[in-house]
Amino acid sequence: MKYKETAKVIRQECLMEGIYSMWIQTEQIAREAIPGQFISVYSKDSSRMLPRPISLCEIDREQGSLRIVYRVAGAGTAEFSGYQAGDDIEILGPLGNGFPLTEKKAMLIGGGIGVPPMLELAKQLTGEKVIVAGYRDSLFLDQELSANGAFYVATEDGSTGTKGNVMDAIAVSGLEADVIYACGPKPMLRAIQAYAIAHGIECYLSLEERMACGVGACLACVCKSTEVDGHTHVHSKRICKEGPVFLATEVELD
Amino acid sequence: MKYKETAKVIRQECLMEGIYSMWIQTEQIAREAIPGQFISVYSKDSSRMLPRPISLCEIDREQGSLRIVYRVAGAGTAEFSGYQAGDDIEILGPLGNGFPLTEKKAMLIGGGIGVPPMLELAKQLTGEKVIVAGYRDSLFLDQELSANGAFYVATEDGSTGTKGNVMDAIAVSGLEADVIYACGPKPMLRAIQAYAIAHGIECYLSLEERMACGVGACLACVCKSTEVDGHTHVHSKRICKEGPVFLATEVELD
Amino acid sequence: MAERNLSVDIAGVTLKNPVMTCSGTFGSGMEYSEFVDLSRLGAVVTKGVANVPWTGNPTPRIAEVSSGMLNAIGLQNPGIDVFAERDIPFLKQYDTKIVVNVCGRSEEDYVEVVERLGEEPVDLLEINISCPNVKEGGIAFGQNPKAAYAITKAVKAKAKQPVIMKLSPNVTDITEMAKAVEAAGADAVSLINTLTGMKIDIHRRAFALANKTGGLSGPAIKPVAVRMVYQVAQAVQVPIIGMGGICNAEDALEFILAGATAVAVGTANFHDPMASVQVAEGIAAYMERYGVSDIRELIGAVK
Amino acid sequence: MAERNLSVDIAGVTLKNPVMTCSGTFGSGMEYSEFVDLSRLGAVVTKGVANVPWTGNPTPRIAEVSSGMLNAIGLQNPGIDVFAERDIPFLKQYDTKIVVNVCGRSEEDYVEVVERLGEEPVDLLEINISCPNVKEGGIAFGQNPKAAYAITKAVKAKAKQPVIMKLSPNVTDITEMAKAVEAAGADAVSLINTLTGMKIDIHRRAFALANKTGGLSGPAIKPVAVRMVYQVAQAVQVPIIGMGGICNAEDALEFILAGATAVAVGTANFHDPMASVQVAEGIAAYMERYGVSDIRELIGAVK
Ligand SMILES: Cc1cc2nc3c(=O)[nH]c(=O)nc-3n(C[C@H](O)[C@H](O)[C@H](O)COP(=O)(O)OP(=O)(O)OC[C@H]3O[C@@H](n4cnc5c(N)ncnc54)[C@H](O)[C@@H]3O)c2cc1C
Ligand SMILES: Cc1cc2nc3c(=O)[nH]c(=O)nc-3n(C[C@H](O)[C@H](O)[C@H](O)COP(=O)(O)OP(=O)(O)OC[C@H]3O[C@@H](n4cnc5c(N)ncnc54)[C@H](O)[C@@H]3O)c2cc1C
Ligand SMILES: Cc1cc2nc3c(=O)[nH]c(=O)nc-3n(C[C@H](O)[C@H](O)[C@H](O)COP(=O)(O)O)c2cc1C
Ligand SMILES: Cc1cc2nc3c(=O)[nH]c(=O)nc-3n(C[C@H](O)[C@H](O)[C@H](O)COP(=O)(O)O)c2cc1C
Ligand code: FES
Ligand code: FES
Repeated sequence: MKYKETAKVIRQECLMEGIYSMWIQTEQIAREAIPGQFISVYSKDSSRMLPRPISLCEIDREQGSLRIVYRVAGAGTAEFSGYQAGDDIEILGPLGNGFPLTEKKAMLIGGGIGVPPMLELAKQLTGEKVIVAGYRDSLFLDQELSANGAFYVATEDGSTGTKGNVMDAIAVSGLEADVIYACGPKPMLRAIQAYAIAHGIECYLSLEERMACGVGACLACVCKSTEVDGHTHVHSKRICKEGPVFLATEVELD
Repeated sequence: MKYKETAKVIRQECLMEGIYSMWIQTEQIAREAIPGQFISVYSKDSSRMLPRPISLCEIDREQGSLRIVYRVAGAGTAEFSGYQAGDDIEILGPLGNGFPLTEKKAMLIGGGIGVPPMLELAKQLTGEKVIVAGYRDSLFLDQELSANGAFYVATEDGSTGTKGNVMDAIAVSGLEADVIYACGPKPMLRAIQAYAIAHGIECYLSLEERMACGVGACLACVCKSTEVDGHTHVHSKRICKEGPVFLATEVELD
Repeated sequence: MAERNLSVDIAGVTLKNPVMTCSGTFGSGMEYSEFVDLSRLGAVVTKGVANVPWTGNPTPRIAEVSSGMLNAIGLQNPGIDVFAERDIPFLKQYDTKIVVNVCGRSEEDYVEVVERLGEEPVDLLEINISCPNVKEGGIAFGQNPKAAYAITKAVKAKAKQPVIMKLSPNVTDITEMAKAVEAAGADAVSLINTLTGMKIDIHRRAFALANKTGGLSGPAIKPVAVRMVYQVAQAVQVPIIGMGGICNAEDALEFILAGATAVAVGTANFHDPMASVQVAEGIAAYMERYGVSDIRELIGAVK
Repeated sequence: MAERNLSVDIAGVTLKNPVMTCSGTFGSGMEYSEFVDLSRLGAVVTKGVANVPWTGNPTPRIAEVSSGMLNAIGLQNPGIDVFAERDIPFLKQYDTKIVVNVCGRSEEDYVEVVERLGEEPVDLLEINISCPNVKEGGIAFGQNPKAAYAITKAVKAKAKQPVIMKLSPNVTDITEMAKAVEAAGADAVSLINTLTGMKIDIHRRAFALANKTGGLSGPAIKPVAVRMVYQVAQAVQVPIIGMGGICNAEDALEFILAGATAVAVGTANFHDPMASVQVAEGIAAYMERYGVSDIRELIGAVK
């Protein structure tokens, strides 16, 4: 089930310049959410009609609360960053399919603002796992991630970990896995997709696209699929519905 | 001079259901304002572009603060009614001409949400004066007004004072004056205009119209004038600029 | 308390209330059925369906703008076969009317779909001659009265169900278009489709949409839509389905008072999945408040 | 730090920066001169002026709508005599260009004003053939390419200053209109004027405007305006002055990237009296940020 809720902000903090972490008290959404799913957050300004999709960073089913970690990218996220404990927040969720959990030796790869969904995934994956996170310069969520698995870092400026991107960190540290989960910018996902396919590794990629409905009704958020899709019988899948998580072999990233 | 200011709410209270009183700390506006002038208040919701004109109810030149008393009429005033002490409020002012002060025996007439501007006028008029206020049922600002002059009330339901309108109260109490100042609904102003002209009494009416610029540039807020106006040389005056206060003999109220 | 009548009639089809969904914003109802009971809507209008599957446009397909959005979906759809097999049976489960929106690249395309739908349990056909986001067909038929007349004639010749022609606002005179389709036998008109718009990303110095232009929808276009509904109501006899930026009952009532027999909720669904049912409830509340016993008293009441 | 060039050329007239005001939203600059130094604007465009005083429409003349407003002022103006005596000398005090917006009910009306302005120190004439709020003249010339051609020819025959033709968006194909006025000798085009809209007060069950319809302006129309500027930029050679919902430099840059040589700020003045100057400053800041040394590099840069 999906729910439209007027939820409550529990607390919000700024993790680093432009990156915010918010805990939200929900009625239903948190109780049914799984890692890799997202929520749509609505603006209070009536001139902004479309919801902002934000991934779940942590899920506390018992408390019924959710954590999102997001970057201020424009007017909508700037508005959210001003919310304070006790404020209402309008959300829809849980949306999308989420990551399938396995017991296999896993590699979790997050790039930039694709890092947050890896935290809840790391917490729920019980098997052996390595976590690789790529940042421009400053790190966030690094302590929490390293508490949940072997943690490797790449930074563009080399200030921490491997200088370069997540693929560099994987190569330098000779990391291996039987299943890969990844979220981040398209060039990163493309590299991971190529790597996974070349090595025959099962690989799940979490994609992004502009969304309107968030529930599969408007066909705004499609990606190219290798096979004919079940919904409209063309080569096109809905990221909000069939995704955001796809098998690397299932989609074309252009 | 007129100023666009990001002012601060000092405090706000609800006077009765749907009627709010707000004190605002300004940089400049209060220091130059006179009774009968108004400010334009801007919404924080970007879908609402036009300012809401609200009359000055009290002016504290020394503190640089202003009081407005307003009725929740729609989305804009509903938004303002939620502002709290310390909140920013975007305003433009002081706007309009204001009431000319005289030493003559004065009658101040306010109807409904036209009552508030009479308070600062009453405070600044030093001569003999009577104040007549018309309400539907519940009273507001009545105590403050009665502290500033002989105070008469009309209510539509007869719950306080004369049952009927302000003209009834004037007739019943046999009130007289050499100058009349009035603000309120058009039917009331029309009656006062007729009365004043018939009795040859100097009479100032404060008018309302939908406004866009508030400064005389857009010609949205005109009323019919008996003489050709100085600005566009037709029979039409700008309420925000030549008004909102007009001589009863100067305008046609249709 | 008297019973209030909210039902309206479109070309002999009775809707329990005047609220429908806008084509393309509601899928075939399946996704939103998690949020709203489709049986509480006057009708569900489906996404445009063609004779064969259409791929649609590349992404980005949408962009947000002030009080609205641009879309250039490009009518991605599974084609009539899959649609008839899957979506119609789904909608038949509900106590609501089914309006199928039909798109095509040529007269033959439209007619093929219309003929195929003749065998299906659908209540009304809405013919989209106003989509600004496809290269052929679509809006080409919707910006020229002669072309609109011809396509209406062709569709009417084969249609088993009453035909609603969906008009484009991207014209000098909407009444000319409405009169043309009425003359050709249209049973109703729906308006407005989207206004053609563009957004530029000044930082990337590129179009925000892959298709360059897209259709503007949402509250931004409401004043244009209400004006066109009013104009068309003065110009033709057939019923009008009004749409364009309806978010709540107040908006819907503007269209009804201007002359719309029914209304449709589109972009607002994206802002609130419950919007359509709330519009229906709000109209009932308005009638209650003002003692209006029959919605038909309100249709075109402002002149 | 290199000097950045913000100046642009419209038909031989050099504006110090590309930012102007929209006719009818800024009076003749007098009222707003309390808030902005008019010398910091590329040009001030006056309210439409006719050969004789016009009374305008009854009130209510405006209504607020989502991200915009409707207006039906009806071109109230003092006529050319008072205007020439009072408003032109006022504007001459400032170091800015003067654009006089001209309205009329007939070809003769327009020509009379244009001839009269030939003796005055004004820099450019903007001919409003697109006002939706007057019964005669106005938009009638602006919705038919032949009529637009004829009025442009007539005005150009008498005009001493370069002529900007102001186009209406209420047409099926704006490029047809632009090509017609270009063919007739227009030196520039400005677009868009307002989209015709309507608002209904559902509680009073009456039109919100005394004139029933009004012109929609503000951010709501920006996507339509940007699209039309882009289309016209591909269709004609003359410079384009872009307007419609510009509130800040980002908005203005969309128009410039789409092909506008200059831009104008209208409804935004009502929301913020300093808007026009802030747009000019913001454009300079954008050029600084991206190392653009000449604004002309940006004009039409998105194709
Ligand atoms: C499935 C999914 C999960 C996401 N998870 C996160 C997350 O956990 N943390 C995070 O910081 N960001 C995340 N994003 C990106 C986030 O949605 C955008 O940064 C955000 O919508 C920007 O909104 P804005 O109003 O600040 O920016 P604006 O640019 O003003 O937004 C304008 C419009 O564009 C849309 N938009 C802008 N950027 C994006 C984008 N990258 N993806 C999709 N729509 C966009 C907005 O939703 C809005 O409709 C996710 C996106 C998707 C699709
Ligand atoms: C000179 C002047 C002084 C005023 N003084 C006061 C006052 O002291 N206290 C008070 O309660 N009200 C006063 N009003 C009326 C007040 O401006 C409106 O009630 C207010 O604008 C309503 O805004 P809204 O968003 O709540 O309503 P909405 O109906 O949502 O407003 C929509 C639009 O209509 C305009 N509008 C609506 N009603 C009026 C109105 N009566 N007059 C002008 N514009 C209107 C709004 O400004 C806005 O642009 C005054 C009006 C004028 C012209
Ligand atoms: C994402 C999207 C997809 C649309 N798809 C269609 C379509 O397939 N067929 C059609 O006739 N109209 C389509 N439309 C137009 C709507 O049905 C409607 O006419 C328009 O959006 C105005 O209504 P609104 O402002 O309430 O959305 C679409 C609109 C949107 C926003
Ligand atoms: C109150 C008002 C009055 C206007 N008067 C005129 C006018 O006299 N002549 C004219 O050519 N355009 C007039 N316009 C149109 C504007 O110049 C401009 O083309 C339109 O408003 C779009 O720009 P905006 O969205 O920035 O306001 C007027 C617009 C408004 C809002
Ligand atoms: S956002 Fe509507 S289908 Fe994905
Ligand atoms: S509101 Fe613009 S002239 Fe009065």
